[in-house]
Amino acid sequence: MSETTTVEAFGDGFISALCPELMLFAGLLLLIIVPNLGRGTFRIRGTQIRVPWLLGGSRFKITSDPRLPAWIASITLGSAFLNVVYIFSQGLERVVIVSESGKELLLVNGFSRVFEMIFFGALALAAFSSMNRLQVKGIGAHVSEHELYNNRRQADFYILMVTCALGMSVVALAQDLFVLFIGLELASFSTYVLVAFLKESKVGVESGMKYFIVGSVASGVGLYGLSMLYLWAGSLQFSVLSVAFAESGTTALPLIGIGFVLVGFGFKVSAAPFHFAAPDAYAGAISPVAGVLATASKAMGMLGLVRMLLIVAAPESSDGSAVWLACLGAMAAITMTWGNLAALGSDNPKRMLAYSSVAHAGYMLAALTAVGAWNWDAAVSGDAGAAAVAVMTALLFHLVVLVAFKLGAFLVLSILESEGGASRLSSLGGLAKREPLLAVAMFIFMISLAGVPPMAGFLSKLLVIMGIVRIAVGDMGAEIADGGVFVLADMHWVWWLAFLMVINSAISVFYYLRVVVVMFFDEPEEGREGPLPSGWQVRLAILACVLTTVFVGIAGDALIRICEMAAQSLNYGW
Amino acid sequence: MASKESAPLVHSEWMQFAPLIILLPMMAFAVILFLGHIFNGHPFWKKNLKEGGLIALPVMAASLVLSLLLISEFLKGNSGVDQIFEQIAWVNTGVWNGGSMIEPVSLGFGIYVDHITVMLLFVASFLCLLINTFSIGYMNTDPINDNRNHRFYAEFVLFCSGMLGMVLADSFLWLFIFWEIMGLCSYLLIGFYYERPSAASAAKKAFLTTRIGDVFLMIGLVMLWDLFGSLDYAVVFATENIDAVAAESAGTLQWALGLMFIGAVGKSAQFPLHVWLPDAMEGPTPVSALIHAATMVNAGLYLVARMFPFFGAESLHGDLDDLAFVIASIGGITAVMAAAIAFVQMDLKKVLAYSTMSQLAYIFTGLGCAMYLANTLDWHHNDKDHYIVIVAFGAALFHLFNHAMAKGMLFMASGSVIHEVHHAHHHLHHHDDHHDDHGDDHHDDHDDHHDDHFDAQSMENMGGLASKMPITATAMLVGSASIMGLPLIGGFWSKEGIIANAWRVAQNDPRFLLPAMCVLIGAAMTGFYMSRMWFKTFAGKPNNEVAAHVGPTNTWIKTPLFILTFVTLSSIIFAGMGFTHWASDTEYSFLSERNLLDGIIYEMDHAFANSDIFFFILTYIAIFMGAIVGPGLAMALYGGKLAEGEEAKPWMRPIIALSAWFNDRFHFDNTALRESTLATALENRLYIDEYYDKAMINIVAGFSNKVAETDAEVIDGTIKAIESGSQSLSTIVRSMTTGSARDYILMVAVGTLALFLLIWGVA
Amino acid sequence: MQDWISMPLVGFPLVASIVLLAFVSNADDAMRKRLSNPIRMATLIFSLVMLVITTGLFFQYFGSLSWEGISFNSYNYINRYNWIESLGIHWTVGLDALSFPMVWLTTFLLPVTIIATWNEKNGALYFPIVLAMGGALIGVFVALDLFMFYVFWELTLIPMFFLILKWGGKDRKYASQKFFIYTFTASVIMLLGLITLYFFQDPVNPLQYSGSVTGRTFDIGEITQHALNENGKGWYLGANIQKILFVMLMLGFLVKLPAVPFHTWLPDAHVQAPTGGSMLLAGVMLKMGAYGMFRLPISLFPHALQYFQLVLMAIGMVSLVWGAVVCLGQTNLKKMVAYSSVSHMGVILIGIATMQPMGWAAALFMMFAHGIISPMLFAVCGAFKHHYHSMEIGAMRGMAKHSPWLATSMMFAWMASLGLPLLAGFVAELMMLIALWYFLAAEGWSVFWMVGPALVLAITAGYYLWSMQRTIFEGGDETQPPESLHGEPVPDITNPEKLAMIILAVFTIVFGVMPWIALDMMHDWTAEIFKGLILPILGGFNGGA
Amino acid sequence: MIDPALVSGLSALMFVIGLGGAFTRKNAIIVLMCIELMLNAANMQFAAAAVHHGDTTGWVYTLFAIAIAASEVAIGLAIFLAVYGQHETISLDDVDVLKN
Repeated sequence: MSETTTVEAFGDGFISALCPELMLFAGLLLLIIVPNLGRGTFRIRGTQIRVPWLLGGSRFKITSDPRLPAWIASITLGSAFLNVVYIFSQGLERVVIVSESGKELLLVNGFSRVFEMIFFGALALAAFSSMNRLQVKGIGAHVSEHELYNNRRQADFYILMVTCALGMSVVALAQDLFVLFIGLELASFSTYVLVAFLKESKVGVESGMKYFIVGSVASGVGLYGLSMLYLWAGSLQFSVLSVAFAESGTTALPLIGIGFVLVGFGFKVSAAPFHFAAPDAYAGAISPVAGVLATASKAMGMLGLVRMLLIVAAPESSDGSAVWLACLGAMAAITMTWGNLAALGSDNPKRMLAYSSVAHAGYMLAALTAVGAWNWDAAVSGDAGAAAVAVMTALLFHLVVLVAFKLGAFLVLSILESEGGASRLSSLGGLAKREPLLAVAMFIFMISLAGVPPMAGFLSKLLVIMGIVRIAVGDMGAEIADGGVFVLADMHWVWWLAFLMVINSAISVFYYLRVVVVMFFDEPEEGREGPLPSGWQVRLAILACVLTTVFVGIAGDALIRICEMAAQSLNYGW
Repeated sequence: MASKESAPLVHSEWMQFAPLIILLPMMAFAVILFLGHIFNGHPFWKKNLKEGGLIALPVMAASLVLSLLLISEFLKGNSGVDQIFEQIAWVNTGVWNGGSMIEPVSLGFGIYVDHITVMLLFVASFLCLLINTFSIGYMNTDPINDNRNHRFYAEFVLFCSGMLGMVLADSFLWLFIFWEIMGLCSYLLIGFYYERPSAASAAKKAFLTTRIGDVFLMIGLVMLWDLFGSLDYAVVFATENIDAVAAESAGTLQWALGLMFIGAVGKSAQFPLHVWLPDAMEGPTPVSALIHAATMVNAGLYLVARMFPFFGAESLHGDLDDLAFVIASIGGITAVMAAAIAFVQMDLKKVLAYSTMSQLAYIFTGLGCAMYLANTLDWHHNDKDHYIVIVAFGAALFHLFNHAMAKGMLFMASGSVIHEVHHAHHHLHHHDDHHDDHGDDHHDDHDDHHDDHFDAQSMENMGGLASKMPITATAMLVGSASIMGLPLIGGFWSKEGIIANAWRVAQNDPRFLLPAMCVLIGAAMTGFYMSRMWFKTFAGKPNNEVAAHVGPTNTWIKTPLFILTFVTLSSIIFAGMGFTHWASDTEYSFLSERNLLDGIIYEMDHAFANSDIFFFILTYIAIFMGAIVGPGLAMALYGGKLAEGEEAKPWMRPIIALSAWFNDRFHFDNTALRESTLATALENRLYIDEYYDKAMINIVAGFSNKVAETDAEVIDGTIKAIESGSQSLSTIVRSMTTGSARDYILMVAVGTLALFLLIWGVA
Repeated sequence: MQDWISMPLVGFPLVASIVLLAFVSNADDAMRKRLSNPIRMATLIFSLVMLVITTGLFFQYFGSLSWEGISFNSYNYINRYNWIESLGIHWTVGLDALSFPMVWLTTFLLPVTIIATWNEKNGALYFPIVLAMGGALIGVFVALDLFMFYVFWELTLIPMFFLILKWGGKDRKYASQKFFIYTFTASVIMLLGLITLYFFQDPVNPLQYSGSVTGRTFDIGEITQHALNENGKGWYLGANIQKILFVMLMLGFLVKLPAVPFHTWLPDAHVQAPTGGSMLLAGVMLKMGAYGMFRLPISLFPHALQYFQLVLMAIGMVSLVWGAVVCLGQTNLKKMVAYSSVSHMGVILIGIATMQPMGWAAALFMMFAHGIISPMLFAVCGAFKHHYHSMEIGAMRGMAKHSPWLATSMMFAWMASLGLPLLAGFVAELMMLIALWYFLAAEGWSVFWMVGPALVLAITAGYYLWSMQRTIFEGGDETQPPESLHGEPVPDITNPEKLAMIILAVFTIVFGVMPWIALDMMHDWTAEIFKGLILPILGGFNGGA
Repeated sequence: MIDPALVSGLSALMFVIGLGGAFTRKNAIIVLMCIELMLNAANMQFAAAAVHHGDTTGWVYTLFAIAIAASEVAIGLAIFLAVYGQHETISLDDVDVLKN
């Protein structure tokens, strides 16, 4: 692990450290300006000389292209993504951006880079694939430029995407809880609008409203929690808070503060019982946006939880118990079971995916619980944090690959949606006949979500279970070797989370398979026999998702190593 | 790894071909099936090869020749026991008996020849050849068999292979394996006319009933295995091994042998597993002759006879007498029961089937008694006892031999009758078709021209055939006489021995009075039903038009009848040669005691002028019952002159005349008897089949339906309940997402409160 | 040493099928029709090449490694690459006398299945999926890495799921899902067991593998070696953990086997599956359960095996009897055959529970023999369904007249399945009975316990004969062909079907008459595992081993 | 100078009122106001804490929070307007096309 470099804002190394964010910023500017470029002129007052200044007027053909904003956003997000990947290939640094007063504001390290990768990757895919998605009528088998919204409306959409990415990357980088919160709000506000973007449809606005209003309440609670923490510690710097917690973290005020903040992030990861708006939001939003909610937005919430629970309120007692552990464990158990049970009977594929995303949140919370349950006394656990790193690796890995197959599934639905809705399972009917490769792709996403090998979803679930079991088993092996006798109850209770997870995986197969059965077995709905709406962009995006899902599933070593590196960089102490 | 090479350890060059006795027919099976499939319907195949019959014939002849060579080698060498081949290590595995070693275990195949083998080998291969000959005459002339005879011959030779293999095998395991192959062939052959529901059901019944016996046989074998660690005769019969077992687990051995005996009961159609045999007559007649009279049913006897060394073992003295009693009693009960049922049968083949059952029961009784003697007498050291045991065992085996020959002949003869009756009917029927106005009024009962309605096997449709089918009638006469035990003919020699031994045992052990009485009464009953059959078929006037038109039979059929008549008549010669001695003990050999003439005289003397007054009287009682009471009654009821102008051969004339005289003098009205409850019960086979059917339907089918229901409703129902339960749970869970944002906020608030309270509580 | 040889056995069919599927996936219907013949030929040739390879392995053509006397936990043709190094996952394949017969069986059944279902509709997709199925199955058997094992274990579900879903009967939708979910549920529980085992694997040196995040390995050989060392001293991992892990692993395998009461997925899957699917499902897939038992719980947890011996025996007995009795109550031909599989799998379980080398050899041989016989059973059922459009017993009578080939095949298969001597199934049943008796004698139990399993032989005969009576026999009247035919002429089976039947029948006879071909290596293996694993525990540890 | 503890208490009260109002009121606008109440409760707490700790950062937090609240209102009202356009009501209970 490299040494920490301290960089002041706009000081040396600032640009290289924050290169992806700056690219986003540049892209944002372009998105605002470029679609407005035209033959607009500026008449010098009092003269007849018209100086062309390009803003306004009748726009150029290229700048009036409704797909232009999408291209700009995709290129922006994509290059930011590639930049992050490039940084990974170059080796990671640990750069702290400090304020003039020396307070740590942003921290660039492997951990934040992985999350940037997730955010940019997901948003880039979503942006690229919604290039043909924003249609006036919402329906139409043959997408022509006339049926798309004009490029100003398009620009709004993509601007929001980029701001969303910016907000998320702030969350990833923040070293101050309040900075994190601001990033979170930036991203949230963008997503609220993105969800409600199709204001011409009943469900669109309704989902937007619900998501907004519930999200606002949650973030209100979260902000109040922040204020309590601030009241307690006098600062919201992670470094300060963690020290404070280490000293006197068991009093009510900070813990309740933590609990309230948990509500704010809980909404983002759609943990029960804060998940209720999520299915409605996913169902009402257009599919790429729903995909972003299920992946990037969820990763953002997880990131917040990790930062808050593991850095700020790290369990310090030697038996590895933290006050929030039981809460989180219970939440994880309820969340995964609730999500799966609800998905079981859902006839709306988007809602089904939403509930499945709730279930996945449960799995991730279980992993997080396991990290908390790790025996932090190195003398006892004896593995210098390796177990905790393993679980964190699993969590990160899961978040990364989730982008591939969850977003991919939403993108497949997006194609059907632009044909006239994907709110019934039967709308997937006969997909295998209509476009076999798309059906195969959906099949791969489904079994990957279910955790069937050899897909990435299996590997991620395996890693999570392995992580949890490892924590649960702890050093029992060594004690068995010394002649100790153990029963099942001697294992840490998080083992039962792994068990519940396994059972839930089994339940989940049911509804994932139902999708497959409908695609491969049922006939197409009436009026949907013909070919699907064209659009190579979304198909390319799906292809990328499929390849990632399969490739990572078969050869996930590199990604595991990246995640491992990131997990290690989360905390030097590990 | 054990050697898989088979190295011959032969004494002569002929012996190494012994496996061919089994393999030739087995290969012929494949060849006939294959060629038959290809050339089916081809004129050359049909005419010149008799649809495979003429492929089977030389093969069976070769088997017979090889068998005879083997037998002569055996007799020449006078070797007691001979394992011709080193075993082929068929199954190699190991068992663990505690301790730190795995004991290797090998189930191998080899050939084992001793006196019992030799006797049965001859019976089997000889009869197989004869019946093959007969089949060509019988099967190939019936149009109903056209284009499917290759199936018959293929299954036939496979059956022969199984029978010969069973006899030659060197272990109980391989005995069982070939035994099962015979079972399969029996199944296939009974179901030869697969389109008849009755045949299908009979085939199933035969296989299933014997299978039930086989199950116990298998358990018995497994137990035997556990006792000896092997099933090879060489190991199992080794005195030191028997001694070792006897010392520890004689009781277990008795159980094992008892379970094996159940297998024999099934195969040899003894009570209570006898139900399949009468139904098995659904098969073509050669099948009935071969399988269900001459050879396969002998398998059970062979198995029991194979157990003799246990009973005879010194160290097991007195340990196995209960089992011997069971064997003898089952035999006794079956003998009487089957004979009684045979009284009322109208179907020619069914009479023979019950007769088979009854005679096999005799042999079982004989074996049981011999085994009791061997087990209780000090025969290893006392010469007199030794003689008694040997003769008792020999008598049973001799009866096996006699019965096989006679019954094979009887079935063939009955087949010949049926064949000709059928032909005659067919001829008439054909005739009638073209001249509708002619002849209909002559046989009103049979004016329905469907074959189904004419039963060619029913004795009601026969009568007075003695003059029309002289050879057949003669053969039938001799065969019946042999079965009845008429003095000097065939079965007499052995049957007397069995009866005498049963009473000898009964003298020692009063329990044995049951089988002893049974066999004695059975003798009279045999006399009655066999005579009844003969007189109803051959004496008197033809019962209808069809019987009047029956003609003589063809050469293929006559030849075996002729040969077998000769063999049966010459039974005294076998007896004189000391059959009963050398067939039952290794110490005696062919003609070792005395020369042929002396032997015959000795046997005569022994039979008719026994020095022991008890047996002297017993002999005459038996003769009286078997040769006078039974036949006398039969003649009184069913005897009669032939039709006008018909004349039987001179040697049958007096008998027919005698029967006519009896009929005139002693005829009585037996209607009341025929309509009695007992007769009805007998006609319904004592309702045993019905009980079994009821048990099958009510208990087995009912139980299995219940279980299947449970499987679908409880076990699978649980799975389905889990599924539907989770679906309804899902509905509940989803209904909590009401759609109102207010409720969502409420849930957030509730969650917040819960966290608040939880943390407050903890902190 | 041609160590690489086991690699293409897995890789070849999987890659080939994926290539072929990708090739046809976007073709239109007409194109698919045209492609179906070349693809059929291609898959047939692929599978034959595989058969040649495995047969060559048997004859020791490659590297001349003997299959006899392979000691416990040593393997031929081991081939090892790093796969997911960070988790200690390797691509490790190898063969021993336990897995090799199964691999050969799979490669044998692949061409036979292809031939037997030569005219399956939509062949351009069907045959590659069958091929993929074969690859996945072989993968399960050759895998010597827990992760690989599990991956292939689940991978087999996917082609089978599609075979049922796309080519199945009327209720295929329900059946395919039930099949998938049921077995998946069991195997994820097994997975949890595997992972828990993974972390316990070597209590003495828990962090041996520096290459992996966890410091542990998935290598079955290594884990087995640890277990072997520890079991000699006492319960490996301690009594409680060993029992728990044993139960968790066993659960997955028992469902796959399947044993009563976890068997209800099987009849549904079989009845709905197409012929090819059923053949592979019954022929090889069920054996995965038994194979897994030997490979993992038995090899690793002999103490627990002994502890649960009676439970396994009870489950085996119940399966055996229950399956047979349910068969008696079936009217659906295929369902009957499916339940007979349950019954026969009970034989395997009993063989295992006897804890006798002979019983285990019987189980291994039963796996093999049933793997040849049951495909024939299902091929017959498939032909029956195909020709008479009904699966009901009694829908078609007098087959012997109308379709002599089918009738003959049916009778042969039925006879083989009911354990007729000199056909493959008999040897296993006989050995099982003998081993069972040894078990009973050792436990001092009465002979009555033998009656149940032995009577099943009679019950088996009962239902098979009953069904034959109503199909092959009777109904000779030509005016009475089955109603489901709607007056069409009654066909006999096609030539490819005949060929497949003949092949299966010949091998049933070959392995029935000459069981030693396969049995010797199985026996050697069971003897070795006994010497190496069981005797040190049960027979008093005699220092060595 | 007011005791920061009192301000804290007041803010807690505001928070509870805001949260309680959020799930008891149907009208979206009122709910939005309740949310504002919650945010303002946090703001007051920040301010109080800033005073308590003598730390100016707290004031900055407050300012930012006010900005957040403002944009939230903007977004909220815009969405409500759109909802009204489609559903002709902004009663939270009546906008329930999406459920289960």
